[in-house]
Amino acid sequence: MKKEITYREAVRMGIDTAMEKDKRVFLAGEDVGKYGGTYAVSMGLLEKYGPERIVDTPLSESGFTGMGIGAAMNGMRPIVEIMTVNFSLLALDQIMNNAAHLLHMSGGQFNVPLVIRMATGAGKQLAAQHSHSLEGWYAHIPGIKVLTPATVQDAFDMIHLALADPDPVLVFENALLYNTKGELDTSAEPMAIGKAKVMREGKDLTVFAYGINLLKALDAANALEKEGIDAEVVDLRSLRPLDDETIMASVAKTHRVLTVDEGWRSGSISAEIMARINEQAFFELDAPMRRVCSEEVPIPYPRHLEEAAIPSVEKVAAAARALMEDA
Amino acid sequence: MKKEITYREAVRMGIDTAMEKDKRVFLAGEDVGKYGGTYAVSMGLLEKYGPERIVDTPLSESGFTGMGIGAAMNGMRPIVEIMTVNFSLLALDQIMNNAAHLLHMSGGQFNVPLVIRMATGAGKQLAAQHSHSLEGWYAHIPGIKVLTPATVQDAFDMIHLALADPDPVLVFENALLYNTKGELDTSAEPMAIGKAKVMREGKDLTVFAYGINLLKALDAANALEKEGIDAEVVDLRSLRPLDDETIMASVAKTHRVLTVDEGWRSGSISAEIMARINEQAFFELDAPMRRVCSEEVPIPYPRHLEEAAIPSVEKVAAAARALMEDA
Amino acid sequence: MSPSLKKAEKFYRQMLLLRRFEQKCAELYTEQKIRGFLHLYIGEEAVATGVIDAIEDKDGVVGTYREHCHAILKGVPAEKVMAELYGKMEGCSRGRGGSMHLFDKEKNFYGGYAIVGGGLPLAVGIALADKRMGRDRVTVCFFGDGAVAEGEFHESMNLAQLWELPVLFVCENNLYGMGTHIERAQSEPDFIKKAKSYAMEAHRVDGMDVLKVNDAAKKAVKHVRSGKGPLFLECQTYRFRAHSMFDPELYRSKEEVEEWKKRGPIITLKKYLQENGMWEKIDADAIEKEVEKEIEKAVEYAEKGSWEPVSELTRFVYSEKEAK
Amino acid sequence: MSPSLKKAEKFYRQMLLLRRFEQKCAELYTEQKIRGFLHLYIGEEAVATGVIDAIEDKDGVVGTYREHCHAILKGVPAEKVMAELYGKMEGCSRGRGGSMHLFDKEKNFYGGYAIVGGGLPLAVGIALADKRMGRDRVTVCFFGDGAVAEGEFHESMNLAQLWELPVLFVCENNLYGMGTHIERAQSEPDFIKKAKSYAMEAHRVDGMDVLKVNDAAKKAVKHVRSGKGPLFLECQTYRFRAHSMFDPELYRSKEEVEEWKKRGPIITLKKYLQENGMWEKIDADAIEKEVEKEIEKAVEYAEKGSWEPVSELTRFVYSEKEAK
Ligand SMILES: Cc1ncc(C[n+]2csc(CCOP(=O)(O)OP(=O)(O)O)c2C)c(N)n1
Ligand SMILES: Cc1ncc(C[n+]2csc(CCOP(=O)(O)OP(=O)(O)O)c2C)c(N)n1
Ligand SMILES: [Mg+2]
Ligand SMILES: [Mg+2]
Repeated sequence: MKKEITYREAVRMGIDTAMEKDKRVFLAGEDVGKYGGTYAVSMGLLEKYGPERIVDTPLSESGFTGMGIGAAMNGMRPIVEIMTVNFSLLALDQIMNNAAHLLHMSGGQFNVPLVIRMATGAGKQLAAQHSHSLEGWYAHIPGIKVLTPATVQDAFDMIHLALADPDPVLVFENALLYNTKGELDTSAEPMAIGKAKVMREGKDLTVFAYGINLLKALDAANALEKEGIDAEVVDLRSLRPLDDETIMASVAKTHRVLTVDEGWRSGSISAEIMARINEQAFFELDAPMRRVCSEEVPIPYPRHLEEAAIPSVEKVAAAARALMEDA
Repeated sequence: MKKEITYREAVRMGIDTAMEKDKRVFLAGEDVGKYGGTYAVSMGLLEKYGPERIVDTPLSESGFTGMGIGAAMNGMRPIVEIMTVNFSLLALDQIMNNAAHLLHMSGGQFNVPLVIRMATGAGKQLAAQHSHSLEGWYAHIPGIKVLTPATVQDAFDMIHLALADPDPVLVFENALLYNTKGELDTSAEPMAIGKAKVMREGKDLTVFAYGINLLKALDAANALEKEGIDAEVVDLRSLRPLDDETIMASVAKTHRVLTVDEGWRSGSISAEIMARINEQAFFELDAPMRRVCSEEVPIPYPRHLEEAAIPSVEKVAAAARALMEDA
Repeated sequence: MSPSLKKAEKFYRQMLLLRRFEQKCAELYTEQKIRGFLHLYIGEEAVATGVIDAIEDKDGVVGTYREHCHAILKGVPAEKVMAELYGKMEGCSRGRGGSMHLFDKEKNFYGGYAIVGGGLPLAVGIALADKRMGRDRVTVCFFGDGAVAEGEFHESMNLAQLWELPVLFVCENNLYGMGTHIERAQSEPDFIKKAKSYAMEAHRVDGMDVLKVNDAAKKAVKHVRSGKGPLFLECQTYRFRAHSMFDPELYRSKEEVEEWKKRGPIITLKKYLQENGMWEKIDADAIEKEVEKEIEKAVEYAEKGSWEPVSELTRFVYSEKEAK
Repeated sequence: MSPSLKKAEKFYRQMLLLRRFEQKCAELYTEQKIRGFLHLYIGEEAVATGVIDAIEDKDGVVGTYREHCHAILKGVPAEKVMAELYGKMEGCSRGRGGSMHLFDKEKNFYGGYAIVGGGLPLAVGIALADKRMGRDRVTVCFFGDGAVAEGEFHESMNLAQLWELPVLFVCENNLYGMGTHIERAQSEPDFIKKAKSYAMEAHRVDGMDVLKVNDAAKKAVKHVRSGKGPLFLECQTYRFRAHSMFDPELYRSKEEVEEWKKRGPIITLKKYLQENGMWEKIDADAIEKEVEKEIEKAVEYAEKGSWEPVSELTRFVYSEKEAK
């Protein structure tokens, strides 16, 4: 039941096993079929399931996302792949005004069991228009859920969690994670949507992170350990809902908070986490909370500038050190 | 030079005087011409300037917003009216990926002197798809500026400030403000973009607000005064950039913070303000900061539910009272 | 053509009901019983009446914000529509949607959508589900001439035809998108050409004549139901009232409106019935009275309805039950 | 047709330069000198070459992410393009844009845009400004067959024709949007029909033959420049390489690619020159050498270029100067 595979394989297995189990599930998006998926996630699935269930779409983000909403309203379980989050802005009206609002504004009649997957994040030198990290921004929208698998296990589990959910779920797969490896246990009970996970216990400070930045935070924690700083690292896993309970428990333990995410600093999910801790655990804090986010710039192409623009292990470690110095 | 007019008239005068002064300025949007503007803002301007400068567009938000960007790149000073923020999601790709990023990703070559105006906010019983308050969300995007005129003076001034700015400026006009009245002094030097304004001095707590909620905050402050609570009220005016200096100065004075905005609570601009105060003035705080935002629901149609969903004078006052009780 | 007396009478009754219902709505709006935006369909009734008669209960309808009549024709009780306009919990959307967001899952009324063009992709998806699940169902998607300029129109037309889905696109061409005349919004106002550019079967019909609309719709539905793919039906019509209740109507002349009113759908049907010796067989007075009564009942129902408790505000942001 | 020897030689030289330039890019990509996405135009050179020859320096060009050749043809020095691909500060976008975002204001090259369809509305606006300001300028907007499915195509075509703006829309129809063949993306793959549905003048040309493209482009530009409104020009072409540098090319056969290569733009021009007794008058070896040298120079320039200091990362998020 346990095996070491890549994140990419885990997502594919998640989709594959879900499609085997449930005839209502289909995958639709640009180049998911014949091309095998831009990130090769769906490679081989067209051959297995045919073009009615692995649906190549034209470049029409708004159209095929709305199509997914309609199909979900009418009894199917679509997985819509928006190739990357950068193109999802074209579908945002459908996501916010329809997918997210339909259940409430229809007085509880039409739920939308739709899964939308997108690759997200910078780090591949793709420049300004192809390097967005907007998952924290999407987490502002009531009516949807926002998942951010960071591990192979979650990459697999979250497809199933999302499909089992009666409401629209957005799954953000950081493109740099596809080649990472980890152990998958397909018989493990998946950890529910909305639960954060303490990935590393520590007592001096807590680092909250998700997706690719979880790995950076863990690396930073290892480096800090050598300096005698014992960091707790929490994988948020879900940005909407956020797991206040786990967050506050960790704050109550370490009394110092560092949040890490790749959104632009102003108004990224870090601000929301800080606001909640201020509200729910203010008197637990020994020092101002700190955040490591992206610089407020369109992400530039050259490696050194891209690295300077987004969070890094060094930046996380430096912020943690500074946090420990704060009064 | 001074006269009492409505906010609607102030916006119109702002556009009118700017068009008189500068031939490069034009107004484009749905029904800005023959119809006179959905909110009657541009009434009469078509007759004065003709269809080449008061441009009725088809329903094509992405198309005509992008058109405005192109025209701005090529020497004009377009004012694009997106009828309401609710429809702006259809133009968001153009706003983020082009308007906001062009200058940086072209290495400083192409600035985009574009003004985008939109009506925003709930309160008119227009239900889920027509009641968004997304200006705080837009403030996440580097490369644009976000203005939120609350007064007649700002309604006029900000048109000119925005047009004088070399970069894209989004101006959010709360639809409930159009009928409000106030004094306009056309000879006054406008207060620069990025400056917040203390609208009411107080010593017990600070309420940060903007747009329609500034009026609610001022009303709440008047009510609180009778109870012996002396609230300072700050009009943020600009959500990007935020005026950290004025914000922190007020915090240093009152030591208690209440933020008010109509965005959905999680991830609205209030979170960012709280995050910054945490970072820059943590030790000034006598109590956890509080926020009054919209409930995390699509805004429902009935009056009583809509009122329950968005900030109100009573909610602001109640939060202020609670804030004064906090240890 | 040549409808049975029964069908003719049905149309007359329906259109009268719709007309009186919306006249009442306008009244209630000035009384502030109805709030928010209110977009009346007055003048265009022949379109929805003729089209929805051509489909079955099991078929689906996707509407716009101008959808009171479509909802009623699709079987949503007038009283539930009225209660919705009041914002009462007994309304077809629990009072939360109001005029622009009528829904009734049981009646396969998939909703009123207020973002212009926003309903089209949904109709594509609903039809895709039907096709994939092997259900014998047609989805009818209504939208205006203004929506044709939106990108979502383009994307949806292409997807529907590409995948040969059972959608009937009904364009209610009333010549205006708010105050903008089609000639100032469309470089090519001939919509049939547009539909053909997606290789889609397309027809145009006089949308003021319910019998003609019904005829065209029956053929269209037959085409769609037979698996031949989608069809685009343009109904040429006219709105007699303002775009919504706030509208100074500066963009068109009174004469133009009066000219169109002469060919109003109810007048047109009546004239047909008279010319074909059917009018005397219909008890118009009785119908008028029945309609009045139904509307009274609807208003009464709405008046008696209850307000959703504020404590329920956050219900249904997410589902209360697990997915099946 | 029947180009002057000078023009023929120019085209040959240009296309060879573009070909060798991009072959070098591919090499440099494997050496990791160039990173990110790299979309090569190899096979399609006749399109940009023929079109851009037909416009003047003052005219504008809007490109996609596959725009190296368009930039060079518009006058952006090859060395500045290469430096940009390296990410060096001497690049035409200061190194920040890379392959997908070449810009050169001086050359009226309005940029490479990586959101498919995203450049079209900009071209509309650029052209609108020219018309309103009374400037005698044409804007050429390049985009692929895949972009035609996007809503922004639809909206932009309508706006441009509605307002009769001086835009030349050049569709580089290379049959594929990434791995999706036009037949699986378009319910109506005949794009001329689409353009006509906006009442737009439209022509189709063999995009593998630079002379034919140039002829068609000259006529098109004349039309646009004369104030007759926009024009849609479809160039039928083919990409010889992968969509980008990551692409297993599972979606087409080697045979198909080989078939098209036989009509490659350089081969086609050479054959024409040979058949018309012009080939011997061209010193092909010398051209090859000059081209090699230019590319060497470009690489050298890029190699020698400097990295923008990290301290400048936040420059130009906003303008440094006030507006004029
Ligand atoms: C995307 C979007 N843009 C603008 C509006 C504002 N608006 C509401 S109805 C309308 C006109 C629509 O015209 P049409 O599609 O012809 O329908 P009609 O009202 O004539 O029935 C406009 C501009 C909107 N609701 N959605
Ligand atoms: C809006 C958007 N969706 C998807 C993509 C990913 N993508 C990049 S190029 C491309 C294919 C575009 O095809 P086409 O327009 O024919 O241009 P070509 O690459 O063939 O030159 C796709 C799907 C994108 N960049 N933008
Ligand atoms: Mg209309
Ligand atoms: Mg292509």
